Amino acid sequence: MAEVDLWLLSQMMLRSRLFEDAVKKQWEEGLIPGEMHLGTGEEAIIAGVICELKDGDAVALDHRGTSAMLLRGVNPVSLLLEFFGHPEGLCGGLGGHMHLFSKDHLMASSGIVGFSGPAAAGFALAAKYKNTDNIAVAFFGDGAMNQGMMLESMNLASAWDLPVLFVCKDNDLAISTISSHVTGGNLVDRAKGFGIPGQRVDGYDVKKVWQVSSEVIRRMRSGEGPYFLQAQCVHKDGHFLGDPLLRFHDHPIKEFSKVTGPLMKSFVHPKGANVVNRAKSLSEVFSLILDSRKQRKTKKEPLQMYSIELSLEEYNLEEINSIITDEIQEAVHKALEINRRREKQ
Amino acid sequence: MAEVDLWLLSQMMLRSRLFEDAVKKQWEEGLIPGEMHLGTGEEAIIAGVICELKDGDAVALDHRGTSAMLLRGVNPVSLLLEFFGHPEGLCGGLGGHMHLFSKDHLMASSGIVGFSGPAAAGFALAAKYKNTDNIAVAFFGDGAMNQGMMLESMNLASAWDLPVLFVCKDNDLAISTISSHVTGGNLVDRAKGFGIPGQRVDGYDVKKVWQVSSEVIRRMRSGEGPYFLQAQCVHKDGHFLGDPLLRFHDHPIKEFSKVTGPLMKSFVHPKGANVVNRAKSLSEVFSLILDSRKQRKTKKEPLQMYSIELSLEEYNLEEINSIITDEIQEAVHKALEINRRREKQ
Amino acid sequence: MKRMKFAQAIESALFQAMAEDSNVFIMGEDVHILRVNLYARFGKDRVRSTPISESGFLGAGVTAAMAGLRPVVEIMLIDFIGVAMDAVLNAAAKNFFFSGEKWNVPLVVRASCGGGYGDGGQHEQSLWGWLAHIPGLSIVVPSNPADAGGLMLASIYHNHPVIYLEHKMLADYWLDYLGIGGRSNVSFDLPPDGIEGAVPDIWQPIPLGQLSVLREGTDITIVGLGMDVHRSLAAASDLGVQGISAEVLDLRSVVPIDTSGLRQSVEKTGKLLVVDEDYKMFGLSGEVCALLAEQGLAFKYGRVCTEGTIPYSRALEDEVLPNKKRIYDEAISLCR
Amino acid sequence: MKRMKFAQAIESALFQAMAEDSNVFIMGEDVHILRVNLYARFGKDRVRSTPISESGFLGAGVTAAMAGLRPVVEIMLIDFIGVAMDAVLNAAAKNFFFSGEKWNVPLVVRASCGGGYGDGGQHEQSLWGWLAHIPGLSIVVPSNPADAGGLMLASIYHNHPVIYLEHKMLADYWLDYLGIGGRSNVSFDLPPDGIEGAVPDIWQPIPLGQLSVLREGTDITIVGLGMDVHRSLAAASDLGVQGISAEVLDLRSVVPIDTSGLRQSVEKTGKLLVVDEDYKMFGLSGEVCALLAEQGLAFKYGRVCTEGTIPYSRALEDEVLPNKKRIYDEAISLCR
Ligand SMILES: Cc1ncc(C[n+]2csc(CCOP(=O)(O)OP(=O)(O)O)c2C)c(N)n1
Ligand SMILES: Cc1ncc(C[n+]2csc(CCOP(=O)(O)OP(=O)(O)O)c2C)c(N)n1
Ligand SMILES: [Mg+2]
Ligand SMILES: [Mg+2]
Repeated sequence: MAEVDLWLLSQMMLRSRLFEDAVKKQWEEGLIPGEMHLGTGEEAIIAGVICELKDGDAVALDHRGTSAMLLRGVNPVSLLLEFFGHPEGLCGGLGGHMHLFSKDHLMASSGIVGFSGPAAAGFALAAKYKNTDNIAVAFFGDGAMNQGMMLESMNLASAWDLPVLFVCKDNDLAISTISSHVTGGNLVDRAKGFGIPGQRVDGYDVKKVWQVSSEVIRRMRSGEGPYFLQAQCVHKDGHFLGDPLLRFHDHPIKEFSKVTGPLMKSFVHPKGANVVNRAKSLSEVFSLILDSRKQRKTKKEPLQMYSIELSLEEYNLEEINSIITDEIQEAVHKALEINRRREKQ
Repeated sequence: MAEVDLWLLSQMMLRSRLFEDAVKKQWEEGLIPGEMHLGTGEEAIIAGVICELKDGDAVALDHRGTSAMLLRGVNPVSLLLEFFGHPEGLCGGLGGHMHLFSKDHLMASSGIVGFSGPAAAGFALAAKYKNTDNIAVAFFGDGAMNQGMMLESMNLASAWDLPVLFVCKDNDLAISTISSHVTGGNLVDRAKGFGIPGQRVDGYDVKKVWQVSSEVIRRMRSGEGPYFLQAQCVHKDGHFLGDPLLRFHDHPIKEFSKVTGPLMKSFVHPKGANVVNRAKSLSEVFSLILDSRKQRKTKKEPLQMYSIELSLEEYNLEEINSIITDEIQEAVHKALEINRRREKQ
Repeated sequence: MKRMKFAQAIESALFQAMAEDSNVFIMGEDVHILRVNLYARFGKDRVRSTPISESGFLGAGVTAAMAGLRPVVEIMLIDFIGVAMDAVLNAAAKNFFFSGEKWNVPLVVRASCGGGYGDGGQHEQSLWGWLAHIPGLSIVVPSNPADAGGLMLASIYHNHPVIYLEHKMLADYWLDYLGIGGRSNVSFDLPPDGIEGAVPDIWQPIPLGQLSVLREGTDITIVGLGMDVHRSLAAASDLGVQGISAEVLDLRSVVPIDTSGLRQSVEKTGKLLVVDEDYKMFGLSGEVCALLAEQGLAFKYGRVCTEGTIPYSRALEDEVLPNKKRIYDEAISLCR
Repeated sequence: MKRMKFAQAIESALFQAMAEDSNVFIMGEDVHILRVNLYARFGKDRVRSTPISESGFLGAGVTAAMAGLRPVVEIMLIDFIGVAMDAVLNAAAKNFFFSGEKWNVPLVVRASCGGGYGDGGQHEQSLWGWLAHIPGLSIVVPSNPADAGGLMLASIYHNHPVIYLEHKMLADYWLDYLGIGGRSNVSFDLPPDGIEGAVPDIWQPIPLGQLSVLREGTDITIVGLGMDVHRSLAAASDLGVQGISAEVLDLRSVVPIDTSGLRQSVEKTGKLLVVDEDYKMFGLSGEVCALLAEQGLAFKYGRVCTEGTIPYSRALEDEVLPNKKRIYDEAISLCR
């Protein structure tokens, strides 16, 4: 068995984090339109899996694909330009951040929850059809596990022995819905119900994610069928940037005052459910808002987990960090530069 | 626990069989257009479940709904007239045999494989919303277990504790596809993966089907969530009347001569897969055709299983049979009579 | 009369209907937050949050409606209807017919629609003319708060399936969630009469299938719905400066479609310009032309619609969606 | 030149394409039986039977195509596309665009369509005009064996998604399976030139988007595709008896649509009658009218289409689908 390369994995995670932080900044500046779903908090999962891929492997993504794109080798400048909607962006400004495509990397996205399942199955089918040892990865969230096409694709992959690694990045949250409240059974059993072996793994721990991935990917390359990975994580920046739940924490007075008026009026209105039921509803909403903060405050930080271990080694952690920081900064500058030129025209 | 009423169940099965045999006759006469999927062979499953339903319970059906409609109390004349496309038919001749609806019985069909899952979930949701102890049954086949909306509805029923009895009538065949060849895992585990308890039951054995159903339906009425039943069966008349697979047995020379020419030409054509692969394909097709016959020749006959037991009892089996036979014949005559009147006009 | 925001009007009509009829309930993803005021008042059985299983819960909505309830099923963005299309195409739209026209399906499908804020091609579609092709559905697209509330009430009490679309540029919370995200440096040019307006004290249903004349004119008829009527009104006022008197019609529902109202206007003006944020071909814009042509009416015809898949780039998007300039130009060319 | 049945021609073109290009493969339910000859020749990797998971395998077809294969994905009846609509609407049709127009999706979706044999409203739809609304798709509907083969070949080698519809009244095996069931006492009135005809020895692709003139005429243009052209030809010959010279056009593809061919004919006749087995409103029949009207052409317009959900009753069905009599009557009234 191969040795884990914690240095590489840590660098990958850091690149992803720094890049997404930069994206966030540009979004906050108003340079990026629409929604922006960051993967900050799930870097260990992305890095641990992507690290094991080789040429010809395919990756299917959902609405939260930036990190995987970057770590698989897509140029950060072209990603940023895409987010700006620039013609020189990865997809000529036609796709945008939920619809990232790179033919060279066999990477395809969909903003429709669940599509990464069938998409990965199709990539894997092609790999098998061509008799290669390539595999396909599907990244998706806990919420996608209730979408029919995802479930169908699991059955397909199982019945046809397709080399698909199904990676469920489980933050137990789909926008503002706690997934475990609307999901029957548990997810590893669910995969087993389709004949797919799987396991839970600590998605904060890049070493563990890598260990499982490298092992199952190796087996898939030699002909084994699909595997299911359920990796816990949080999304530090909420569902998307500007997540209304998180805004309550950032600007509590402003945000609460917007809603409390109508809410309280509803609550005390003579017609409606009985008071106990109403109180239940209200308390659920408030606890959801309060809990959402935990995403940010969580002590589990994938980027920190192995920092002590790493700092004991011969490499200079700080030096490497600063190299990556520079690289990202340079990409941002370049993208901004190119973008500015267009705006001048 | 209630005692099984084998007399009642046997009568139900017999009514269903005789009625569907009559339908078959009319179809063969050319009076019924389009496809016709009979439930001959699965009477024990339908009777064993339907028998436990009461007013306000709902039933969602697929393309094979005749038997359930009849046994739940829909008038056989109005069913036949519907199959004739007559304005006085159950659905005014607008629906037809794959789209049978009876508001009075809360029964709805769909010819789209898998829809009986969501349909039953909706009925059950309404029952729960109205605080009744009513339940909903979904009848469907093994093939439907791979359709996304069926799987989604299982999750919904589980997460919301809906009183849905999912009844999978498993003949291991979807038209001409052997379901177990395209299905990962096993079906009871699959249901468990959605948090739904379930079991396999011998679908030829009406007593066993009834026992399980009556027990789980009782529990559902007192607030328990969904249950999954996988009941084996065959379809004695094939997928639909005129099933091409079965036709090979009925008119072997005519049917085989139609296909063998092109088939053999394909088989020996210079371009294509290698010979081993071709031979594999051919042998699979032929064994499928040969096996299809087993449906008819199976020794397991739900209607016969308890005949000895029943013949020992005080009732006169033959007398009851002849009463049912008369009833069905009368219905057929009446429907034909009404239909003829229209044709004269 | 009071004033309300667009989405507030919808909520208020829902308030009224849910208080009046205990069979009315809401089901969809995140409705405990999206409809938090209704959730606080009516509790979670009547404002039911779902998993991301649109074909499951929309299918369930069809039979729940058949069992006597009046579900308002939410599909967050109409773009997502693809995963649940079978329930629309083969169940909701057909079950009444299949039952021999005996069994009603009083279902409302509520969804947001439309673009102009930079989410790209899978999140900004309109699709109303597409859905309208399926016999058995009504399709409602309000353009202002008063219509939004009155049409919602009518949709809920309609005995057949209605697809009710709220445009994301009119509904403040949608635009805030998806386009603005609480940023103060992102803003949009929004139609004041669309996003806020006078509403009745008690909601009355507005019958489906009646267009409203937003601006009278004699030279050309411009027709659309949702955001398009505001784009059209803006163009009409510019046309006025050029001495062209444009009549602007708000269809309010795609199905039923008010053919006689259309005819009345086009008979007068002799020119028809359809503005349609849905895709151009095989949809609403063609149908409006055909409805009048098959009555033997002769008129000049043009259309300004969404041209192909919607690009993510804000600049490209604004060109591809109908806009004031394209409407103005097309009207000028028809009036030449 | 040899003669072939309609479905045989499709199979023969598939034979040729699969032999020419090892990336071409078939995937769908029961294809080991439905395509048994191809299965016997090419084996189960290239003729792959699926579970009843249309959204799964059609979605997989999209990315398999992006990975360099040329899948022909079968949806048994086009009515079933509802369950897989997202893969069509939001992936197949859009991925090329989303990729910055860099990544092709050479996918064929093959399905049977159409009615007239008594299966009822969920199994006899046509839906071509509905699918045509989605930008990014081509929609092909052949009416005879030569076109069926040539268009199949063109569809397979097209670099973007094509929906290929074979009418069940033209394809013998479908009609036998679904409508006849081997009975000798059930028969249908079938168009001889549709169900069988001369075909080339080696298939050549027929470019998408070129209509063919099936009958020349000067008084009225009748246009349709699939079974409708045969219904129209029958009506045209009756019209001829009345001294009305009808030109009959076969569109062959709904998208791309041959606007200039249409224009040429309608400029000559001044009268346009669209015959469309798909639903009447918001579809093909309206679009054809609009395409010509927006070019400033003046003409009389009528249409004969499927009126609402298709009833099961054979008698009612024959009234609701386009038929010779309705076409004839409408043509007469346009020519008055
Ligand atoms: C079919 C569909 N339904 C709803 C949505 C809206 N939506 C976008 S992201 C999301 C939540 C997804 O949750 P999950 O899969 O857990 O991913 P996460 O956002 O947590 O990474 C929803 C409901 C969608 N894009 N597609
Ligand atoms: C979504 C969909 N796909 C395909 C079909 C065509 N079809 C009709 S019945 C059937 C097989 C169903 O198998 P199963 O669910 O096992 O039921 P059975 O016929 O064996 O009772 C198929 C594929 C359909 N009606 N709907
Ligand atoms: Mg999640
Ligand atoms: Mg079966």
